[in-house]
Amino acid sequence: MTIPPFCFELFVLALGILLLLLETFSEKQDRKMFAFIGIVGLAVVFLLLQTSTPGPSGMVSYVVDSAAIFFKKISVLTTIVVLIMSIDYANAIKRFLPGSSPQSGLGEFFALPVLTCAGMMWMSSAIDFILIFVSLELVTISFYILVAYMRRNANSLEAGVKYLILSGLSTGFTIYGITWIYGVTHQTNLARIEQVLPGIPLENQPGLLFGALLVLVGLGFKIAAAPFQFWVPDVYQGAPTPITAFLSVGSKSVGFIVLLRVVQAFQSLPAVGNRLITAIILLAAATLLYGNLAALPQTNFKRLLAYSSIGHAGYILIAVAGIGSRDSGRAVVVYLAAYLLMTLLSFLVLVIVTARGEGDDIVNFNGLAKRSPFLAFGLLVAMMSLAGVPLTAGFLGKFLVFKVAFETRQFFLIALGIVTVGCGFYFYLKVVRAMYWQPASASVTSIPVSKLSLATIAIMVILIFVLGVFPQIALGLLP
Amino acid sequence: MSPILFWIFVAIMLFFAGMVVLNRNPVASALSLVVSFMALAALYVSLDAYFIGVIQILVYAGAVMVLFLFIIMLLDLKAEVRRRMNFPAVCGGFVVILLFLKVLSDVCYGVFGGNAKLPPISQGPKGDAWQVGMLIFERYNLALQVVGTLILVASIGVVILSKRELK
Amino acid sequence: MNFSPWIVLFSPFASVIVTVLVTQKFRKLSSYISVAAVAISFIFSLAIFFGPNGSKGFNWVDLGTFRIEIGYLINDLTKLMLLVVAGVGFLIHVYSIGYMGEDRGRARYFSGLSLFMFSMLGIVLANNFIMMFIFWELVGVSSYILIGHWFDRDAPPAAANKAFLANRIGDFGFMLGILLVWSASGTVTFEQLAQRWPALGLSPGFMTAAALLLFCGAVGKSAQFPLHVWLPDAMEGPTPVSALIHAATMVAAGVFMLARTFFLFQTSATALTLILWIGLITSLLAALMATQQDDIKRVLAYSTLSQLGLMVAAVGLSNPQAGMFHLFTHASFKALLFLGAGSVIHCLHHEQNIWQMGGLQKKMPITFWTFLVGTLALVACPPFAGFWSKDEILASAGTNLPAFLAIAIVAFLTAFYMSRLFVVAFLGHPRSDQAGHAHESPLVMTAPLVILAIPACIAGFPFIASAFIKLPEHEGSPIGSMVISLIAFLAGAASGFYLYKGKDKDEIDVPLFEHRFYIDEFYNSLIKWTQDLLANISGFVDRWIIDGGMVRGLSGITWGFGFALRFLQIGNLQAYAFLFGAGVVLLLYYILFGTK
Amino acid sequence: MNLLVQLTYLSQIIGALLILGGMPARRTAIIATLIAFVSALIVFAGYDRTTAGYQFLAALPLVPDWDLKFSIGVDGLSSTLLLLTSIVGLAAILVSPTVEEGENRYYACILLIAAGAAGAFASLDLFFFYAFHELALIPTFLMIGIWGTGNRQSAAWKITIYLSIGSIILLVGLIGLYLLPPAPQRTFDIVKLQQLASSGVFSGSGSKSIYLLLLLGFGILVSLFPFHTWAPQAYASAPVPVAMLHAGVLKKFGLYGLLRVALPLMPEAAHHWAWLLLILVTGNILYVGLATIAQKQLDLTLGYSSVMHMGYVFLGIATYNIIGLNGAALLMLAHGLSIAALFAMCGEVRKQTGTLNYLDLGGLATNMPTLSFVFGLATFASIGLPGFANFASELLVFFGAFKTPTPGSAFNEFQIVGTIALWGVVISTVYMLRAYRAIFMGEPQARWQGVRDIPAKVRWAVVFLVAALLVVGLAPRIVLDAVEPGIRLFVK
Amino acid sequence: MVTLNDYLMASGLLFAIGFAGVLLRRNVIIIFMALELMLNAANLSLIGFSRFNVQNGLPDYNAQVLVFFVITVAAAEVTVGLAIIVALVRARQTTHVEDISTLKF
Repeated sequence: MTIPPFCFELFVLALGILLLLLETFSEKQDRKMFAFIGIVGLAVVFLLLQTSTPGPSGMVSYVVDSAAIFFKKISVLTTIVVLIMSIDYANAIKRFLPGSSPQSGLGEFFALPVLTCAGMMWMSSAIDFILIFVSLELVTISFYILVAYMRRNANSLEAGVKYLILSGLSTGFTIYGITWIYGVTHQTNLARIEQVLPGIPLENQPGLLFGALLVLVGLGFKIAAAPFQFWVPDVYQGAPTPITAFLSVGSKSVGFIVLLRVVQAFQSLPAVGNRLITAIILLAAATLLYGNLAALPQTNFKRLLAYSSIGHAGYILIAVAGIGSRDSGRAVVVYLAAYLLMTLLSFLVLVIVTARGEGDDIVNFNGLAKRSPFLAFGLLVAMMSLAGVPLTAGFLGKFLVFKVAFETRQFFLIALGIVTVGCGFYFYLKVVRAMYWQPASASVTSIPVSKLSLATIAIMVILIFVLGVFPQIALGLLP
Repeated sequence: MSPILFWIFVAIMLFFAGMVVLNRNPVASALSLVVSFMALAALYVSLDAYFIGVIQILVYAGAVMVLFLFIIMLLDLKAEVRRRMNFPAVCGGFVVILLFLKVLSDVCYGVFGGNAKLPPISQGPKGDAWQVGMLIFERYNLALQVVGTLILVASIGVVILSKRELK
Repeated sequence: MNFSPWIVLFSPFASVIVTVLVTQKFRKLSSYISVAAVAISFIFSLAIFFGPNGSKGFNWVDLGTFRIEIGYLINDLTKLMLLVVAGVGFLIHVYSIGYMGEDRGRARYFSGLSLFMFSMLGIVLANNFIMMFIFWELVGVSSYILIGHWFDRDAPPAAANKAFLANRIGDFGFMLGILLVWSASGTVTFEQLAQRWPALGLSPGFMTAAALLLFCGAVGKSAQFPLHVWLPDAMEGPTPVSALIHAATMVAAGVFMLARTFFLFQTSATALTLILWIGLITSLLAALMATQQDDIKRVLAYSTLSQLGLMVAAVGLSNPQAGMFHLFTHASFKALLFLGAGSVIHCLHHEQNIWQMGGLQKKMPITFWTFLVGTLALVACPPFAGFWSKDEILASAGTNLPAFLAIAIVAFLTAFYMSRLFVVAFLGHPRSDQAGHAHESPLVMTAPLVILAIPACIAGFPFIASAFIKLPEHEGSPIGSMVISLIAFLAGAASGFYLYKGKDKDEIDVPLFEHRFYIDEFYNSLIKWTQDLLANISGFVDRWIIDGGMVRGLSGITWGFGFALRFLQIGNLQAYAFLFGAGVVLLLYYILFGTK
Repeated sequence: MNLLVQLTYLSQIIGALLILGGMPARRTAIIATLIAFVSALIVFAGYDRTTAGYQFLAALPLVPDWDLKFSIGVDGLSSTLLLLTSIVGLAAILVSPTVEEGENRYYACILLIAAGAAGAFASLDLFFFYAFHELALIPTFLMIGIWGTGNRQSAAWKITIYLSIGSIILLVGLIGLYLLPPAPQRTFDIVKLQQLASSGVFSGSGSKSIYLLLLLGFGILVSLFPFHTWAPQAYASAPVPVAMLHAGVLKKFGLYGLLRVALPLMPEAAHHWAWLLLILVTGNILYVGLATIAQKQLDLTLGYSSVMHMGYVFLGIATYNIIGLNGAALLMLAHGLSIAALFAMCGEVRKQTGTLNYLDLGGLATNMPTLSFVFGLATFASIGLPGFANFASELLVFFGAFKTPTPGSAFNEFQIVGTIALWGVVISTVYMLRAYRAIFMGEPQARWQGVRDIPAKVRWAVVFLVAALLVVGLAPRIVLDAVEPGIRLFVK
Repeated sequence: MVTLNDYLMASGLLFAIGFAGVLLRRNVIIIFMALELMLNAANLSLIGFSRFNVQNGLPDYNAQVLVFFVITVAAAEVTVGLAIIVALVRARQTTHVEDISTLKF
């Protein structure tokens, strides 16, 4: 028996509503139970997703191809890890929410990511600009709420406002771009657009390109591509850490799947498609440079991860720009899979280390190797993978990206990539230095880690190495 | 609709849009916004999009603007105290906007031969509300569900963010 | 199958291994093992001397087209040299038992001596250039080890370094020469080279270059001008070492090499002329410097330089046999002189200044008489060995008047400074307490003196020498050169006696000679202004320009860019919106209007 | 049989994991490296020298699409280098001092560094060949940073960033190499690539720039002038075992890569860029040599000297003939052993006296007879004296440089650089002998009275290294006969 | 006669005015209003395109569906946005953008 493909979103949606109902109707329950329910439910969805195969969906605006399935898996996995982090982060949430009971607002904090996850899953399958727009907005509005969630925390609110305004701006550009694409092609469906594009007369092509570029701007905002990335460091720093992770992985991933679909559709008209790729190359170059260079003097770990997230968007954009190569989609997918593992791992460790109200500066990681060797090792692996040390998943991603770039002769981007990888080693190893070289300050003691987080860290570390050593597993993600 | 009416409504829309930006009093801005959106609704109607025009007035002029006004009142926002303008920023902003307009007008007047005529339409047996509704509930049913979720999320969010004391 | 050359070669090597690895703790045992090893070498050298000629080897490196052989080449030259090296070596080993008897590092000393014997015999036996070079270098190492034997003082290590470096500089040329010869002929084996070289049809310039570069090796090893500076300093080593390495054998290796590969030099007249004059200049300078030295070993060292210059000059005169003949005789009487000096030093508790000696005639009769024999041989008093060999060189100068004159002057100077040495150090009255309380050395030291005195006396007679070396026939009468030689000897000896008889201090003061023509000072400043300057410049460039400017600079610039980028991130929402808009506009402009 | 090659790196990786898991660190490390050494020795001895080519093969296909395999095997060259790795690895473990804190991490890091080198030498697949080498990067960073001396932080940064940039350039070059043949023939398999080379797919227009990338990438890893400044400082500051492994073994990876990948596949490109390599070699030998003379501390002197000696290997590679390449291969082994021994003893001197400054030291030989003796031997080896492997290999390099197509012709560029390299021998004599004299010779100083001779564990390690140098130096055919057939395959 | 381009230009000007509001005004609420202007500008274009793309004698209602969704979404966004702004004012007593820049660099 196969489950109809669109049911997965509905399962997740139902799960989210279930959590909300539980929140409403149970008074005494420990809210952390809800998180466990969410995790288990999502895990079930993830397992069910394993059975789904590409095939017709029966809807024009919704496809079920292998990329869609992959990105759904990414969304679900990310959400699971975010929920795990949220459990560890619950104390901080409580501290910054006004409530009659210590549990106030926690249920929603666990339920909203699940609903967001549904939005991401819809986005993964959407090939109609209408569906793309609404699911994108579902994700965006959820993030408005989540980012500003700790409303007694000025930083969280500030981040929320910044995200709100800038995201609204980008939404404006996106919808304006969609308008123009529709105006020229008379279609909102990417599959149809791909069909009609070759017949677009020359005089209308600037309009088409204008629209495509504005859509690119909007998506560039989502994936944190320079010069539309300015919100990233501030919002990442201000948001609750699990949400930062969610933004950094989930929001970015689905941004990329939409970008890939749009760019792919436009390839049927080379006059426009190639110029669109030129634009992506420019964005990739700017993003690589900005993300990696601005990270160099960073001293706050969360901001560092924000810049790193920008930098990685640059690498993935290189792969997107190489859409002419057979491995382009694969490179994006593999890179994102690796990125998911290593970024979530970093954030998970960050949440655990800072759970008791310590700051999230790199200095706070001093001597972590002595306080908690396991956490330090986990973060070490994450940093190695982020920096791109071979035999880790991160290296495989970079390897594919460089391969794609070489195949499509993007030598300029390769040269930039070399420089930025060098920079990357510097700032990732700054964290390693803090953990291993520096002595811990006298006041701090060892850090308690819950069994669930421990297991999650262990699994992610193993997965990072497994993907790195057996590339076929990663490549099999997108056959 | 005659071109004269079109231009009048365009002028009203743009003028009050400008007022939104230029007024220093938030209340005046909000009211200007309402006027601008009403002119916009008239333009929708001029394009035979009656349903959307009605929605525009209902949602924007009726709901959103009330919300804006309500919040402005709630927060007791005074007219902005004139602060020293940051001239480089303002100039930069103008340059960016003018350049954007330049691109936009180049694109606008470049496409469709520059003078696409309004094609005649036949009045169908069902109104456009019916047409739009059919599309929404059949073809874009999924999108509608997504929007439903969105509204659910938004309402939870509003509660979380603004309730004085959570239960 | 003839095993004797291998036994000759490897018995000292076995001694090195055993003494280093096993018996380092047992000093006596080590010395006996070492002596036994060299005795074996000597015995088998005798066997070879009376045996047939031949050549044999195995491939040390085999790369198909390129092979390096380790093998021996036995001919008359080898036989003579083997006898000299093993014979003198054996005697000095025996002598060392006495001389180094009390030394803490005795085991190390004998290991070094054995290593030296191994390497020196390797040079002698080598049948190709590379093998010769290998042992050539090893000789340098053992010399380094032995000069620096007393490493816990300041001067010996410095002298050892100097010696090694000077040799390395010579070896640089030597190796380059070998490479040139090989690149031209494709072989390094002496026998093959001797056949191929003249037939290669190389340009004269190339042949001269190759010959001169090879000669560089000899310049270094035989301490010829301008690399002669290390030899006098090398006297910081134990005296038997000076006798063996820095008088009799190692320094003669250069001459031996020239003789061995004379076919390469024959083809270039220019090279020969240059070699002749290098030899003569060395000889003259060294003789002049020797006249003003007060250290008994230094006088002998300069005389060694001077004699080596004569040998090299003999090669330059196309008469390598004469050079070898002088080498042969010189080995015996110079070893004798050094050992005699060593005996004196030993008895005077390491006093080396001749002005602190005197009146040793009675107290050390054996040393006195054998030293006299050595001196007479060196100053070419007929009929001692040196007379014949020096005369042979003088004779081969023949019609080359400048060379002839120079050799004659050297002969005169030799007689002068040796008589000065002898008069001051041995005759007269004791000038210090040590000299007053001196007594004869033990038998183990005097016996080698006596044995060495025998060849110093008789080895020169033509009928004896001809058993060892075949000298070319000269045109014309030998009487002329003999007379000149005799006159030079008499004049020199007489002036020496006259000037220094009964003196308590040196009344002749020639600073130029005493300071060795300031060549060391010149070299020191040369090194300071070339090598050290370049080194400091390189060090500076590396630290501040390549590392500081390029590496740190680039990384600093990168970091600076990163730091500057932070100022875009000023936290103001509106600034972000502006930058966002600017980005959009730039992108639109460039893509819409800038690309096709 | 195939397990043997796997053991050379696996035993160390497993050892590292066990140590991290809590096994007694030093004992486990010694056992792991001993297993690696024995298996490397058996592989080296068991390699059939009568036939050229790769033996002890084993492969695990990973990505059939790209023809990417986890492929292991050795030929003469790699079995030699495996042996070097295991010898130096064992010695490095032996000389490791007692670590107060984090002993497990210390030993695990050393083992990982050694395993990375061994794995790189044993890999016959470009991907893993590259990946294994990088495995050593992070442990090096950690070790220098935590247990280093002197200016350790800056040194650790510099080596790590420099090498990571070098590696990424190399990675790009390798990817380019992979993409050079037409799509159906693409493979990461080094053996197949070498077979492909004869069909001329690597001689296209792109090959020259790809060779340059490889040269640059490998060059940075080997501290090719002017990309050398990371080396001296890093070696000076690194803990002894890291300096030994890095200078002795890991650095050889770049040279090995040139010999294994760049030269056999792209001989035309190698010829085309020979002039550039020669210029840089001159920099390595002459310029760095002179800079070495200017150093005032033993650790820096050794660090610079190791950079300088790389010039000789590069010269051998640049000559591109049998003699020079064999010389380069042998010199890799010889230099690895000698520099490892020197660093081990340098560390001992520092531990005993707390300084390596020439002006402070002097007369140590009186109290450290064994150390100064073995140090002397290693010094002699380092300046290329006969009897040690360095001599034989440098000799071959010189002969390689002077091998000319037309005998007796004027000096060509190889011979000019060869001459400079020959003068480099004099330069190295200058600084090494000066260092030796300044530290060990001269009047014994009162403040070094308490200095004790080399402890047994270090003694065994350095004697082991020096003995290996002597054995190979006396009978270089042990190595050359194994290496030569493989080189002959691609040098016509 | 009114052409499509006139509608497009009108919409473009509205968009630009909205954009200007975002760039020039410092009050977050006004900025937020300006964002609404931008969205509505897009809507105007969409309706214009829809009307000028007549098929079977009918405008293209797909675009109107999109406009419908945009309006809905915008409304939701406004509610959430205003909630955040209210929370911000409660926490910081300001709606001025220059006062909310503690997160930087």
